[in-house]
Amino acid sequence: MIDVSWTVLLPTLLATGTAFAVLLADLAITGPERDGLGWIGIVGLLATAVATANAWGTNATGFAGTVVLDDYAVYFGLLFCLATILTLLISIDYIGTISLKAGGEYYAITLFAAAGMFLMASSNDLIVFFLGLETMSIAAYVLAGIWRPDLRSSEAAMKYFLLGAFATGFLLFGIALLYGAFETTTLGDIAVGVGSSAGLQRTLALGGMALLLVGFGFKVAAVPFHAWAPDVYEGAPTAVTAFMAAGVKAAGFAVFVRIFMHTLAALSVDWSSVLAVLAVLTMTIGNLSALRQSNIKRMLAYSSVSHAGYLLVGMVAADAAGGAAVLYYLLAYVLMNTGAFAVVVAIGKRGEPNELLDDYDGVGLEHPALGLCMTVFMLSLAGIPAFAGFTGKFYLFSAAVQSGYAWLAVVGVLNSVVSMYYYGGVLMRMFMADPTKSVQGTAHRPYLTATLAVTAAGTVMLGILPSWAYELAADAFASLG
Amino acid sequence: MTLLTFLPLSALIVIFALGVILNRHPIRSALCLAVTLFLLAVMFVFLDAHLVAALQIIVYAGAILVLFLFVIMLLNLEADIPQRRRRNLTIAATAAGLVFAGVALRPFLGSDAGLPGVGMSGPVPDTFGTAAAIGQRLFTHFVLPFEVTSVLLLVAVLGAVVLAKKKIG
Amino acid sequence: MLIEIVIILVKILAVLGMVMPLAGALGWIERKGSALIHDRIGANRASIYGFAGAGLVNTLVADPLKFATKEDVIPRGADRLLHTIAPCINLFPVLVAFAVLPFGDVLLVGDREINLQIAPLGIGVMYVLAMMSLGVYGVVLGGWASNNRWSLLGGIRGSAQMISYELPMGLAIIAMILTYGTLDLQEMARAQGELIWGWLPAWGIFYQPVAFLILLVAGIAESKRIPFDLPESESELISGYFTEYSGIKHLMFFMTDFVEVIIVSGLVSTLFFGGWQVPYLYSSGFEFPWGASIALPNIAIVLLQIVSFTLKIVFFCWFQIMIRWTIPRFRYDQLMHLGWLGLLPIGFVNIVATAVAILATQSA
Amino acid sequence: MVPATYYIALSVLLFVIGAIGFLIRRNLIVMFMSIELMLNAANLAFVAFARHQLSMDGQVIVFFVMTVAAAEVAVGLAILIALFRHRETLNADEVRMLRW
Repeated sequence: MIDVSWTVLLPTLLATGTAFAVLLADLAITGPERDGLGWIGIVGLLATAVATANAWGTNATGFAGTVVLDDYAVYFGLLFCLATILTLLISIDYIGTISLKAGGEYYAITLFAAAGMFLMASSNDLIVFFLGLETMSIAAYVLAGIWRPDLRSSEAAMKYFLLGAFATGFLLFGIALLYGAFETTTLGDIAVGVGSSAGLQRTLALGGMALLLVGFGFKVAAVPFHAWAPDVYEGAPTAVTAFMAAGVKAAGFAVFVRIFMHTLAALSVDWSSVLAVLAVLTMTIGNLSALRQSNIKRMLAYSSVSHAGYLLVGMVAADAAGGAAVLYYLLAYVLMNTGAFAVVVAIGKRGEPNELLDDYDGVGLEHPALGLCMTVFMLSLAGIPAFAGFTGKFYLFSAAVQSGYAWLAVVGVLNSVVSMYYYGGVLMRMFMADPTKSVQGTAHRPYLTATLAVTAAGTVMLGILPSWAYELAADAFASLG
Repeated sequence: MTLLTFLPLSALIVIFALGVILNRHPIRSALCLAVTLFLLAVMFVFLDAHLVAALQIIVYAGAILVLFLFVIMLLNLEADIPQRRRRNLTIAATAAGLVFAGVALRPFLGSDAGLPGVGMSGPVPDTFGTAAAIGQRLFTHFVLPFEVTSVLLLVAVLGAVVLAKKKIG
Repeated sequence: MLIEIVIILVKILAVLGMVMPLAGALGWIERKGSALIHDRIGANRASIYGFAGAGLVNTLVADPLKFATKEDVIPRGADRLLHTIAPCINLFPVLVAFAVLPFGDVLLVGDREINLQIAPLGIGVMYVLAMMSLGVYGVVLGGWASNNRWSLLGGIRGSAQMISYELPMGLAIIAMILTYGTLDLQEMARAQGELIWGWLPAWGIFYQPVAFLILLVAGIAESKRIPFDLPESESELISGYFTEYSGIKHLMFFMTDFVEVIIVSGLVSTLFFGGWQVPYLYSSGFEFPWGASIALPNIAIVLLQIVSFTLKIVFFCWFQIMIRWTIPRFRYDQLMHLGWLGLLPIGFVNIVATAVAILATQSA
Repeated sequence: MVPATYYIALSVLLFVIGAIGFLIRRNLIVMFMSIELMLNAANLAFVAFARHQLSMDGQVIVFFVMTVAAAEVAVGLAILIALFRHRETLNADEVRMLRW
């Protein structure tokens, strides 16, 4: 019989419903004042967050076992709510700045992407995951290219789309091989089968795993599959970049971690060494490339690549501590990275994106609040104590050390030291250099101010009081069983 | 399906697939792709997947590829100019791909021993591959993915309109 | 084994033997029909000893001969290979689509039961849809390979139009699949042998009049005939995608148009007008609702069925010709408007209504 | 009977051809077609596995793949057209940011 269990799907349904509400409201609201559309999205996502949080501890499955609402899905559901709400807050001001005409569609597509993310986090079946991923990815391709008057936006969309579809091919073929090996696409059944696989079955399983690894590598922008990230992050509208760097990457990791650290846990001998190499490459190349950038969006793109590397370190540990650390770090990363992009948006103004590092000269002196926020985000991204980034890295690296990957932790720490150079460089420019141009900052931009306040407060709070969030993350990861 | 039909059919599929990536003119590539997809549909028929074969032709050959052709013609694309500096990359990629294919194929060119399932010989139930059997599975076990595709398509339609419409009001 | 192959070959020859001459004859019927509708004397030059009907002979024999002996011109700069295969790609899928149209019930020869359908495919109607969707390639390629702006425009128009109208066509067919509960066209035809209220034949048209209209309109659009002949539109694109064709290749494009008319008629008759069904004719003979009955041998029944199916097809061919000479050509935006904002939503609503009705009758 | 492994071998070959095509071709639309080849390779594997296991799942999954492919094509070609409005080339090297 058809197993319909709406409660398990509640976050996805609420997000989809909100997207529909925005689409319909877009027909009703015709004037130039379209902030209301963003508000519908934010309210809908807040409701989603409440409903999701309410489901903590239920661990229900539904739809013939293809979706689950375990604590892991709830944790990521809340994380996606946070990332999407922050994105929407940034967007309300940003859309005005770039005078985007398709505002209603922008909000709706963002919310559809969020719905895809919720589905990814809840998926307990490779096909459900695949469709959730595609819903999110296709929405993200469109968002990257939505600022049509800008050539760079179209180019970024094209590149993102081609590479994303290429990655989809790998993921799909991996799914095909896993399906062939275990006669099922349900993650739980695959997890059972993996342990006892042998012969041709194991060959197929390993092949499928390798292809999934490539696919996920593309989706989370790990070296050597990262080549698209800087161009796409630079070309896409900044609010969309924030969404891609935070939400989309977190969604990629949500499934990456679930499949590799849970479903294919029995193969961890095979994948952890590969991931260790990938982690080293991703951290190092990401950081070294970031050093040479003169455009802040490109710099943050490479920084985001390197952060994927730190997250991979946690996955290499392949145990509960590593998993919890990844989940925790993703929360910290969403806060500080979205915050950093919010600052980038704040510094840009109509007709002047101000994306070059030169444009940041002296901004901190002219806009102390903005400078203070940027300081918080940069220090946190660099991993300076008392900020979220530090605690996150601490958990990640100690998990690696405990699992016998001390050398990996050392590489990670060295990389953090390297990253201080370019993160610090931004701060130097903002506070030490003489102002060359005046920027608008957060004046008359209430939504950006709110975003910055939330992200900065969150980053500091996680840095000072990390344990409650870490315990949540640990519980969430433990619910994978 | 015996080797006598499988080998020529797969040879044709591979030849036309190579045609897709080697032809200099996008229209010829698209046509080779159309033939590849058609031949794959024939392969599906031999694998007792009649409905899938029909849909392969309707959706892939009949809609997706026509869209490709439509765009190629709309943009009036010309043949590519061969580029010398790409040759090294081409050779490298081809060699790497062949090596990979060689390694990847080795475990497969043999018997099905060890592969879970009933096997290719043996009777196929009458219902296998029929619309009824597919529908049964589609609307029970896969009902959620089925519903998700509707959202997916909506996003795609919305996105395509936003990106390609001449004037956004 | 051998005898089965022979039977299939005979069936194929029989169907082709009906379709090809009919397609040829339609060329003449169209000219005569246009004259009739325009109330003028038309197509009266080709007569033999004053018998105007001989124009039919002319169309069937002299026209093909003329085309076959004309020079085959390939324009300079054209893609020779694609230019040559385009007409074949255009004609072939439409012809093979006939394989699943049942033209009669079961013919008994000795104790052998012959299903009067070339290929009894379980997915029958999907197969027709698949083949019709392939027809667009000929148009696109012919238009592109000719190295002619007007041809290219015709090809682009053709591809957009055919893709657009495949959707409502599919929707209408889905409604019929819901109604009959099968994809097999022979099963669909058999299902229409029943009676509603004891006297009305249970033809699809009485269940699904909306789907009938959608399918007919979409079918005419698929065959690119007036009022949907924008890919050809002689007044602006000369002949559209086949402007640059001559000789036998031109004939193939020309034929395809008429074969498409026939397949649309065949599909409409099979789905909505009982296919080969003759009202009140059953496997043993006529059984009228008022109680009378006439017993008939199998061969007579089969012949009646084949004649019935042929007549239905001819009627719808004539109907399409009438439309052609009655309604002026749509503008391109009107065409797209009709397809996407008219037929498509109606098709969706029709499917939902059908599903609800089926659910209601089943649970009742 | 042809063993299922032969079909998988063929699908691997198709997949590799598609991947190579994506990497060596610079024409955006041909790169896109190479991706379609990869998706179809996966489809062949799904159908072959379904036949081998006599389970319908593989065939059902192919439907989802087709839907995804259709959605991707719609968006991808829309992006292509949007890009083409800016500059009249589809050569990846001439699109500044698309070099890699």
